[in-house]
Amino acid sequence: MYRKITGEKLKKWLIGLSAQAEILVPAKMNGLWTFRLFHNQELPRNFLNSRIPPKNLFFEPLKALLGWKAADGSFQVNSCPAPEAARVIFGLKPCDARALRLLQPVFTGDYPDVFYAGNLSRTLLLGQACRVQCQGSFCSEVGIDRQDSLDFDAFFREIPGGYLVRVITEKGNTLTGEKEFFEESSAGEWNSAKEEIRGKNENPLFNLEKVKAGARERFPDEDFWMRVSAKCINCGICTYLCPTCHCFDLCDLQRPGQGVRLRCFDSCAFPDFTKMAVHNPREEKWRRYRQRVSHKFNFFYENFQTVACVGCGRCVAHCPVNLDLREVLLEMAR
Amino acid sequence: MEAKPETEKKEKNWEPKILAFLCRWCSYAGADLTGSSRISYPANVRILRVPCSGRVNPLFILKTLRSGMDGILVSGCHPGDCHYTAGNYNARRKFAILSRLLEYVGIDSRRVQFSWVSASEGDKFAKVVSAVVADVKALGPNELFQLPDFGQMTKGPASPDP
Amino acid sequence: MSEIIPEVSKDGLLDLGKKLFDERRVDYFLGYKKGTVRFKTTPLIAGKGEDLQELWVEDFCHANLSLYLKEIKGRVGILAKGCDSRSLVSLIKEGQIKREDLYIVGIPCAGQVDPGKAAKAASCEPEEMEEISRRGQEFVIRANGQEKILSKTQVLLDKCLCCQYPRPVIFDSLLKGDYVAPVLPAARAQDDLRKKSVSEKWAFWSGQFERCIRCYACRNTCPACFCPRCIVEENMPQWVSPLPAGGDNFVFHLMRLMHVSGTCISCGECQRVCPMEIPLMKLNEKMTDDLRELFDFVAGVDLEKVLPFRTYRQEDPQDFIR
Amino acid sequence: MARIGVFVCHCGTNIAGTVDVKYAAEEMSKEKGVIISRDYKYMCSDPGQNIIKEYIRLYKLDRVVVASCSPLLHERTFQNTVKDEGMNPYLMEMANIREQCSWVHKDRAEATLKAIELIKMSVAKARMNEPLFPKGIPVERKALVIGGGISGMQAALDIAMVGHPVLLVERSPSIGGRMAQFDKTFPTLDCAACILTPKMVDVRSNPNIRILSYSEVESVEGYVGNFEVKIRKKARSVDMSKCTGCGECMQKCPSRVESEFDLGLGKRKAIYIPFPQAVPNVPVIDRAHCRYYTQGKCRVCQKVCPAEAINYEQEDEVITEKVGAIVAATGFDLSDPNDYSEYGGGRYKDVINGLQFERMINASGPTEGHLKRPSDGKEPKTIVFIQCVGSRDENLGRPYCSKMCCMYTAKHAILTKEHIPDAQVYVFYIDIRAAGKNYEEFVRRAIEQYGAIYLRGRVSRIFEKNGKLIVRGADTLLRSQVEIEADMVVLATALVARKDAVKVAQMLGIPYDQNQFFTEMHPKLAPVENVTSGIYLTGACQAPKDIPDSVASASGASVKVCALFASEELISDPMTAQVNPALCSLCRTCVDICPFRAIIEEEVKRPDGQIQRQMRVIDGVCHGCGACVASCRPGALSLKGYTDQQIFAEIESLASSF
Repeated sequence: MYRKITGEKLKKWLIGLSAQAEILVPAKMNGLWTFRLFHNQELPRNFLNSRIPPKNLFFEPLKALLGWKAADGSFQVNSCPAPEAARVIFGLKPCDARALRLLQPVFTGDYPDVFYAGNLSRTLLLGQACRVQCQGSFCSEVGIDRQDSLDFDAFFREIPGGYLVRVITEKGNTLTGEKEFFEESSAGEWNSAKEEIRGKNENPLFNLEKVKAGARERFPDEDFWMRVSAKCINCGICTYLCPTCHCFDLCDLQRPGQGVRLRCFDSCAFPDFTKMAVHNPREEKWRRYRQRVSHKFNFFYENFQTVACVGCGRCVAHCPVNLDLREVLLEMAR
Repeated sequence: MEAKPETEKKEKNWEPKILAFLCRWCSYAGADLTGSSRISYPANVRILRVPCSGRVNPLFILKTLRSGMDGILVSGCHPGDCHYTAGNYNARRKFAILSRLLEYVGIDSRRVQFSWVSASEGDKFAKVVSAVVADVKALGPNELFQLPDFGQMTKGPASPDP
Repeated sequence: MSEIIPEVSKDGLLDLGKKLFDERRVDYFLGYKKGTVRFKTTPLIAGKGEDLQELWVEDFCHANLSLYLKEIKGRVGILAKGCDSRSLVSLIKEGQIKREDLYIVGIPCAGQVDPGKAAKAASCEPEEMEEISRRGQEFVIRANGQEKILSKTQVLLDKCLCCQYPRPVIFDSLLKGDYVAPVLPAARAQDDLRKKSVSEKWAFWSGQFERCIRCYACRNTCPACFCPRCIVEENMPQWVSPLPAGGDNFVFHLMRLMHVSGTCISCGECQRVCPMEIPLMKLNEKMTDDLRELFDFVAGVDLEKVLPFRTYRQEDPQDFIR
Repeated sequence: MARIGVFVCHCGTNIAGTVDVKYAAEEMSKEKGVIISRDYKYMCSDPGQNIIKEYIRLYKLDRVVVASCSPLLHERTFQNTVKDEGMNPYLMEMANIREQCSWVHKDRAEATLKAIELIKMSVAKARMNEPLFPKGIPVERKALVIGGGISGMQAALDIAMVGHPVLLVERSPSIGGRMAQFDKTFPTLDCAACILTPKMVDVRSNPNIRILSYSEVESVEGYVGNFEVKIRKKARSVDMSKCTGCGECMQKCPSRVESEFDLGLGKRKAIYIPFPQAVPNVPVIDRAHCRYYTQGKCRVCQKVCPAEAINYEQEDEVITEKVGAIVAATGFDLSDPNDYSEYGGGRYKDVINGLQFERMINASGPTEGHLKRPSDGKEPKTIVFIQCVGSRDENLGRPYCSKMCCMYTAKHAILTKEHIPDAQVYVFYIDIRAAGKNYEEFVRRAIEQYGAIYLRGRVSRIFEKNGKLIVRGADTLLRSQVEIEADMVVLATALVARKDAVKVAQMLGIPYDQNQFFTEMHPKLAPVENVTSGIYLTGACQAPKDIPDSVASASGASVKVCALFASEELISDPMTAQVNPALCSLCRTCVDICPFRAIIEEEVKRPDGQIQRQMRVIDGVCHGCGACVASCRPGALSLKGYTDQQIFAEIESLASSF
């Protein structure tokens, strides 16, 4: 089902929705794009993507899981409630939405995470098509269509004066069904509005199937991993900017009689990530780098039949030493 | 249900919490002399004995601030009097830089103070403590490094727009 | 006696590097090669002469290669801009490397381009910039098919605007070129924050540190951070909690600053790599100015002068002490 | 889990009057790890200590916290208490709730709250305490004395008398030092040689003293009790074992050289002993001036030597010795009179310095005790002495008083009059500093009995006129200009540190002041000790000192050496720093920061056979100040008894309560 809406009406629609839900839209804060509370402002055109992936709105960098109290001999644990309040995020990109879907089986599998599940179910995901290839990105190579996606409730494509909307879920349908704002549109109109991505790669950089095969084959090749990881500086930028990385640490804060258990992000790039009592299986840098790449293209695929990379390019664009994952993948695919 | 937010408690009869790192040869002995001379000073200060002001890692000060202390005093021997000859000189350099950095990031320098108090300056110790307590009282609680409010943390998701 | 400078031309650089390997003077050579994204180079870590083919010295040689000397042991040939050479001096003084193990090739630097800053000045997204090129004393930015003329102050990294050491302070040979600072030191922008009130400073920094994601890139990219294991990650005892929360981030950054104090030469890498674009250099610059003012110390310019926290003077300032 | 006992003392009403001790003890019993908490009237009394002991037994306590008075008062007491029960004394912590609580606060509630928190801090710390054990480090009971002047000799004699071997290293060919150059000594006017020579003989004949003359210390490694010193024995060109000291060689040597000992006023031969009473009485060939060495022929001395002791091929020899203690007695130099161009700056031969005057008036000196003008050999009738030349002069950067000049100038005035009764002596002075036993009386004698004219003021200029020296100055008491026609002028030049004092100081790890004099550990309470353990100071290397002061400090330093040598092992305080090599970055900040040179870098063999460099703190040398620990960025250093964990525990205990 396809609809369309003018820019002016979209704004009004969102203002209307903010009475029932928290609305998050792309906005610049301290010079960086991020998703922030909607303050009835103009929505940005040509928005590329946020620096920090919207994953952080679902799987928070710092989250209290439970609190406990011990007073006068009694002991009481208070679990933190799963989030419920309705929320709308507008302007999500196909890569990040795919990432949210990829993480679903991780957080809703054998050990369900009520917070992730709650955040996902309470949020209306409104996507926005890309028009420019992001720096360092390789989304099409990992199977993402920058102009179309089914990972949202509704997907918006910029056209002069407004947006075309592809309605995907029932929830999306209900909300965009208000005639006051949306007009009906058609598949034809949708398809004809498809445009060329500016700055896109002329040819695919690599073949994903070959990468997957390469990831398995290259795993024991220590020289390869040493070579490709030589310039890595062990920082956590790639993992903390990654829309699919989801390693975390638990930490208790205590005061007499009370305490709280917190979850915070952790990174497999850090030497201490696997430190145990007497041994650290990933003491060397190359092992850690191998772990990160293998997890995305080998282990995750084994477990969930999809690679855990959406090609957003954040790790490539922001690596302090330009250690380019694309080059590594390309070499693995050979 | 939950305890009242800490700020509410603080508004009434709030008393600053101050930790003093005293070198055992001069300032700690000076503080003892304050006692044996029966000179009184405000009870807000808790004393931590160190062998020398040079033992006080500037990071202790950060750690103490983060632990929620409202004020800090570090006191050692007067220049030239260090039992170990140079501990106070070494410390002085570090504190000079830390003090300026703290000021630059917005932590009033009155919150973290330094003094030289000799073993014979019982009266000076009392005066220094009184002055530090008065300064910190004027500044108010160390909201800057508040421990997280556990109650608030466990309630629900934080707003993305603080 | 006039100084004889062993100069090397750009074409000769490759030969020099190969010669160093051939004569077994170095085990590694650290240089730059073309980056895979626009306006970037990437470090080249060569272990043999053949690896040097891609050696590339143009604009965008941002990285301070001395950071790799934490890991790479042995004799190393290294390209160094003026600022990088000061890091080498610092590292020698900190006992991390030996002068005789280094072969330093100084490279001219007319200031490094900060693409993010240029994009902001040209009011476009970094992705939209197609070209940044020098034209005389100015820069031409081509973005979205349009050209814009920007001044050096709008395009170069802030640290380059106050560069006082365009020529390496130590080197074994110099790449031919002009060793002049891009802008006169007087052009250095004053940090207005210093004049503000304590509460305004707090408001500024708590806003900045709130955003820190504790990726530790600032620390890991810093040549002055060379401990085998950082106390930030120590948990027995725990100096600071790993939680990316405001107060802890504050403590982390101040700890980092105290630890690099005296070694930090303001190479600006911490700020350049920060994915959250926290203006960390404001802190380093403040500390650098304080060290100069209080102890007459400038890091990385003098192999002899004792590091500031390893010595003292009886007459050191103490007006802050009661 | 620790089993902690808390004992809260009332101290009569001293504590209990302000602090609710019962409540405090009750509160403490709720703390983690506290097995028993109780109060008592006087914890330090025998019954009080017995309670602690009994409870340790009864409750199997492994930590004790005593909340009472200041640990500066009773820490030792309670350490011994727990030690009696077999507990390591360092597992006992005190909380100071008297001096720092009950005595300084009046409000009972406030004081009680504070007391509780102070005790909580101590409990938190005690939980982290670990047993500490004093360590013994072996002591090589042999001393090195550097400098064979009066101070060094006295130190060597005193140490040797106790029975310890001493190496006495002297740079010049003979021991004796400055005092050997003097004629008479103030204020008794007994002859320097008469009292010095017997001492030199004592040194020579003492079986425990080995004199290494014409030798210099090249390097010092190691630490207290275990120094390894390298000493260069310069080639004497004379075989010491063969030479009989007959002096034949010196008689026949054809080369005449200006004598250093006589400060250029006399001559010596190229093969020489500096002065007749030299010890050892073995000559040295001055190779710079010997004809054999400079021109390749001569060999006169070799020909005449009946003992065949001349050995032109002799080479410098470097010996290595292990010693347990080192006494620095390196003495002083005189300032350069050329500092003052207005006094001729060395141009006028008849302007000499005090030491030259000493040589001149000395019966065995170059003029055989006759005062003669160096320019024409005539007897001077008018002599002007100028004090404070180069001392107390801010312009020269030498603000200090040289201390001896007032006294030796008075002595010179007296000696002048004794030698030339009709001479007239003038003394220009700023102040007379004669604060010593019989010193003031001595100066009065020079003025009153010997008629020396003391003029208070400074000499502005000396110039030559008709073969006389015109001394122009001010008499500030008369407020008038004075001009004296003098035959000779004697400048009391400043005593300064040895030219190579800094080099020696760095070698030995001795701090030095802005005048490059060596700095003692404490100017009052440790005047002969040095921050580097095992190294002691004596004599004028510390500051200008006269003979009695030098001898006294030498004996002081010797007692310190003997105290160190009293047992074969030095028992060290266990509260020292230690290194965790796994965390160390080898940046060597600690080495620079340690005032005691207690941290050394060494190579150790790892289990895999690889050699690894690592830092080590030497227990006996570390004083436990913790400056290195606070400077160690990766936290590789920790100070036993004051670890970061312990301090954090105290801080955190407050954070969680207060």
